[in-house]
Amino acid sequence: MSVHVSPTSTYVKVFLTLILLTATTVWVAFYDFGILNNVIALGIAFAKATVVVLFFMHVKWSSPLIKLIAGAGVVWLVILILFTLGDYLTRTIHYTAPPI
Amino acid sequence: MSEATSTGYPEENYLTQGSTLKSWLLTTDHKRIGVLYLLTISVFFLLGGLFAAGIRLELATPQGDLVQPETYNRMFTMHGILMIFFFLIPSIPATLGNFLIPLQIGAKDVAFPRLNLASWYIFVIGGCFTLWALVSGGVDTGWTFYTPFSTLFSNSHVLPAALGVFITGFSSILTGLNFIVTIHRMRAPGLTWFKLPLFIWSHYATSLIQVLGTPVVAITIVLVAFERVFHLGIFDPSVGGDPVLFQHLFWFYSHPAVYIMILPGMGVISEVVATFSRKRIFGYKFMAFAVLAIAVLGFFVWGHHMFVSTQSVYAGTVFSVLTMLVAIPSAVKVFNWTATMYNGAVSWDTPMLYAIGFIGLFTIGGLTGVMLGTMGIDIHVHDTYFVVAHFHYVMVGGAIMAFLAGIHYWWPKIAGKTYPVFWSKLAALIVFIGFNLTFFPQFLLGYMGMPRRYHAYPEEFQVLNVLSSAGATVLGVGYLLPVIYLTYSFFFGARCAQNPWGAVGLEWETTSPPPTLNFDEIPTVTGEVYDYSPKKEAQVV
Amino acid sequence: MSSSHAHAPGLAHHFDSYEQQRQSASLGMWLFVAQEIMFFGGLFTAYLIYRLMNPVVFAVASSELEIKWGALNTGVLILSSLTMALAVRMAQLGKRKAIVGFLCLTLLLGLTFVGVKAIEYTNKWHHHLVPGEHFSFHLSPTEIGALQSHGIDVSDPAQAYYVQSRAEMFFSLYFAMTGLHALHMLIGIGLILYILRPAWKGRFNLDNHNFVEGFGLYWHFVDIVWIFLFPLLYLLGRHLPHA
Amino acid sequence: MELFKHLPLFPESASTVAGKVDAIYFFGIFLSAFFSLLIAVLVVAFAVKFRRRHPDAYGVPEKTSTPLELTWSIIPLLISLFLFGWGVKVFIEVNQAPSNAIEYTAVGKQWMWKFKHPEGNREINDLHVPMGTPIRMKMTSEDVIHSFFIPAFRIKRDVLPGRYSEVWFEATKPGVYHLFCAEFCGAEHSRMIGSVHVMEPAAYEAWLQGKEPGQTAVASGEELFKSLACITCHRGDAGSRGPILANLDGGEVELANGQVVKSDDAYLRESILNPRAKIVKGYEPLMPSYQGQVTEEQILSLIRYLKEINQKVADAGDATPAAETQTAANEG
Ligand code: HEA
Ligand code: HEA
Ligand code: HEC
Ligand code: CUA
Ligand SMILES: [Cu+2]
Repeated sequence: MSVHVSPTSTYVKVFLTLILLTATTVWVAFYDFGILNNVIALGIAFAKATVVVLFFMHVKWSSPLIKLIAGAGVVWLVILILFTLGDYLTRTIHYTAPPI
Repeated sequence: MSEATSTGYPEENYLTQGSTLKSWLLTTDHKRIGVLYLLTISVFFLLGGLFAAGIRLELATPQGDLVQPETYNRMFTMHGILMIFFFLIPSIPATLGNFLIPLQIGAKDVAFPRLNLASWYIFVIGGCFTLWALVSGGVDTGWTFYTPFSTLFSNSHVLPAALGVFITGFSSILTGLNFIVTIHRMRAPGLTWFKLPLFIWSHYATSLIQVLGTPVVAITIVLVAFERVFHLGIFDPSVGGDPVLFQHLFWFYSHPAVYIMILPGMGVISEVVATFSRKRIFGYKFMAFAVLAIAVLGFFVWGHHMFVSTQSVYAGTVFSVLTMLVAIPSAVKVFNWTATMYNGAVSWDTPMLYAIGFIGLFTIGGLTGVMLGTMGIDIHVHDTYFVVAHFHYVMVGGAIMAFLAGIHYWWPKIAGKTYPVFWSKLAALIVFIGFNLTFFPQFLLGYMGMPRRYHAYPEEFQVLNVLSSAGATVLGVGYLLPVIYLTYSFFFGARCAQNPWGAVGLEWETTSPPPTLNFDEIPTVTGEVYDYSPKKEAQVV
Repeated sequence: MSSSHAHAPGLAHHFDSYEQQRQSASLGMWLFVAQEIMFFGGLFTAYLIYRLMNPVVFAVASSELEIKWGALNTGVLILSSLTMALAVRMAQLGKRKAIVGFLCLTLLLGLTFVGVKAIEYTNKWHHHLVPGEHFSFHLSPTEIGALQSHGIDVSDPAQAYYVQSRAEMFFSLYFAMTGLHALHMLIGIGLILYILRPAWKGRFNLDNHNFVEGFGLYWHFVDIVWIFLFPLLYLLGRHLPHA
Repeated sequence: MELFKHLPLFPESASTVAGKVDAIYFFGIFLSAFFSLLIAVLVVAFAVKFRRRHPDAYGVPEKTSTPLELTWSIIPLLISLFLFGWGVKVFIEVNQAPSNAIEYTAVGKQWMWKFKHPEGNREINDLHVPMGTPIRMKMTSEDVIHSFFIPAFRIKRDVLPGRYSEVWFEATKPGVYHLFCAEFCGAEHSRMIGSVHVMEPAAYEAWLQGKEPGQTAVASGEELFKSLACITCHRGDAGSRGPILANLDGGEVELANGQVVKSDDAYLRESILNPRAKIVKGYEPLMPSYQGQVTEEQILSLIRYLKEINQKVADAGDATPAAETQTAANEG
């Protein structure tokens, strides 16, 4: 039976990292970085999610198949978002509510 | 293999393990669950077919004088919902897939038998919601539930119908999940990926779509329901919502869903063509990768339903070119089936007749799909009968033909009985003729400009509509025949041999019908897949 | 069928070994998680598109949410993920009492989260921020100023309507997304209650702790959803009223 | 290809883009026919030629041929990419209005089309346009999604609430053509049909200047009854959404609240301008108000006409049976 058991200290470290990242994201939200605002907020969220997936959810030690499935979920969501966004970003007739 | 089983009908099999209602309703045996599904989807098919009969009856005359327009709209909506969500999507996977996947990979059951039963119950509950919508007066949004009609304007019973679709969605998701795990984890020793029958490959691809696509339509439908009930403003144009966003979310699932409907059929056809040509499928690996390619590429083309929806032209262009790409693996499949028959030993048994019908009709349906994917053509034929003809060619001419091929092929395995050869061949012929008579005229109607979902139409369209209605009657008879003779066969048919077709594949290594745990002893696989050759009779030890 | 496993406790009849059973369970659970990603994914897509179309109003509307509650709940959930991870660890080690202890902690944290969420919802209700007939979005002078600096003049009735309606859409999405998330939390809480008994009875041992492990995946996933909801709903555009 | 166009199974081509759409369609049909026949012939031929003649016969095992697989992947790929490119070209041509196009507006609503000419004339369901002039239709919807579809022109575009969409055409042949609503929009979707009247430019001018003079009140009332789309709901048969307009010349009308009122000019006027004031028994308050859309003169013509058809129905003697079916249908 090959189950990887992480030491408690790993989990605590992960926990502290997550709290730290949360504090950071709240803190930077009050500053204006222009178009980078969204990038920073989502970047930190992705970092947090990755940490949870790798350590709390043990993907770091899981089989390639599990990694693939976890990745597929994310990739498919990206397909959905990107292609839908592609429509909105390239529309030539603009979204206007005409007075009726 | 134990000797006793090869002589024929075993006295102890999954059918004889209890005959009480309870033994069926609480079973976790994948074979029994497959049979339960077969019964339920047949009911939904007949119901959906009844609505089709209503549609065709109304359209026999141009005036729209048989029923009120509201009634007509409810008829085609219920027809679409029942046929898509409650018949065709579960048809092959939940019946034949459930029955055969564990058998074909040499397992005792699917990975999660109780989840499997739960999926059936979820399906039935979803069906009940839809029936509730039906008896309380029906829905009139079309199966596509387009907003804002469905959220703000329709005064029909959208809520139960939406919940019905939402709930069934989870049955589909869980079935797909179960199959993927089963195929990964439960294969018999020695059964490597490239020894799997194509039926398994196509179910694997289908399951991926079910797991990754269905949740999106589920949440979208819930939003529609909430917008109706709690006045959430998400697609409502008056708060800035965009109905086109609904269409994106809907088709993100519903285009891949058409591959949920056809891929299992392709799997069946591969088995049938191989068995009845007594030949290994030509280009096996290409066939295996083709189903995966269809499943994956199928997620990139949904915008081809929205060319004239005010979607951006650039997005439309990208979706159009990707649509062309998804046609290629389908082409590969069609050519490989044809090549398999070349130099084969082709028998004309009933399943093969259906399979031949499938190849021809699917090709027509698929090619007209490619035409629809061409933006310059779609601008004229979108939402006309050309589209109706296209999708009935792929769904009825394709998927249902495959389903019937599969049922006739594995019937001896499921029931352990034979069915009348003459009647079954006659039915295949009637279905083929009736089908073409019903739906070919619709291509012409579509290009002439007859819009779909029309309860009344200008008089110049009548001749073709009458032809179509006449064809539908023939088709109805064609479908009724198998229902009758298969029911008869199940109870009164003669017992058949364990492997009446001389087919290879693990499912034929056990008795017909199989015992509850499928195999007396889990087989170990050493030979190749589809190893048809006179010398090696049995490659499975 | 290898008869040696015939009486193995907790091993289902159709599996050959605990290992096969465990791997099936974990693959199944991961597929379920992938399914959940897409389930929430539809909502996230809608949110992103609408946010992109109405960035200013969404930013102003989001400043109605109280960061303190959002941040607190983020902390609570992360902590609950820690306790959940430790519960799974104890299951892997087969420590019965520790499993139960950590599960109880997780349960408490989950309840805290839901409680805070309830407070927030009540506040929204009192501020008429629940979409529907009673919805009305009151703008503070700073918010009016922020809108003005982006060219939206609320003294024009048409533009005022624009702001009201887009704000209503923001709150529709807010309730849909947090509501679905809260529903997942409630289901999670229910599941903890459901497994506490078998955990106490020592059903989860070295060979068989799939349920705890699978449930852990679910709990962490729900945590991840919140990790995205928090910045998207509460934080983005926070700088605006100050600009 | 000319040959096909004369078949009765083919739609009229009456716009500059129709030929382009037809051309690519014919190519698509040719392609589909070619491959379908190819596959059908091969499958049937193989089934016959390699028919199993002996119960124990086996097929000849063959190796996979990668070159063959590539051939039948790449050829369809090239063909379909060609089709794609052509399709995009046609699509853009059909969508991109020339810069000199004249702007008309169309508003879709359940279940009628309302048009406005650049000169300010308004029409319902009928659209008069001059031949040889590119026309850009700016469209929006008051309620749900509709779709503006003129088969003879080979154009189609969805019409959405809360936003504008556009379509353009240049008619090439005088005549009357169908205008369909192609997106499902509710009960009367199939009756949201209009007519496009393509006129020679001179005739169009004349039409714009004013309707032909010397029409009787009843005749212009009849024309209005059609052009204002009254006819879509008051078709005079059991299936209509609105009541059969019979017995209106001084007869009695039973209202939904049980009241019985006398049908006179005032009642009829109110029915047109403020239909919700008195709802006829057995009907939904569906009728839109025509306030502001009809002049007083037109109302008079309409009333004259309504009284007239009342006469006709009574004379034909089928008023009563029709009315009975009507009630039967409503109770059922
Ligand atoms: C089983 C179901 C099924 C299947 C398999 C398909 C398969 C395909 N469909 Fe279809 N489709 C539907 C069901 C299905 N469809 C439904 C239900 C709708 C309507 C929904 C609604 O609006 O209600 C629809 C609508 C629809 C549209 C939208 C039309 C419109 O509303 O305007 C389009 C547009 O691109 C399209 C395209 C295609 C294509 C390109 C394929 C391809 O996958 C086909 C590939 C197959 C082949 C190409 C044939 C084999 C190939 C050869 C023999 C080789 C030669 C090939 C070439 C030279 C290219 N389909
Ligand atoms: C699996 C999918 C499936 C199947 C099998 C069918 C089967 C049939 N469909 Fe349908 N169809 C759809 C999926 C399907 N359809 C969808 C998704 C739509 C779009 C809905 C929408 O717009 O929202 C549609 C729409 C649709 C329309 C267009 C309606 C409109 O736009 O106004 C028409 C019109 O002819 C039609 C006809 C038929 C016919 C004649 C059959 C026949 O094949 C049915 C034959 C079966 C039977 C008749 C029942 C069995 C026999 C008996 C019970 C015997 C007694 C009956 C007789 C003797 C007549 N279908
Ligand atoms: C959308 C459908 C619709 C349209 C368009 C419509 N009507 Fe009606 N009409 C109704 C309905 C439904 C009723 C019955 C309910 C009511 O009294 O309002 C009605 C009632 C009437 C009545 C009263 C009939 C009676 O028996 O007392 C008159 C008169 C009438 N309409 C005239 C017209 C005229 C004239 C037009 C066009 C200018 C028109 N309608 C357009 C739906 C419509
Ligand atoms: Cu308007 Cu259909
Ligand atoms: Cu599609």
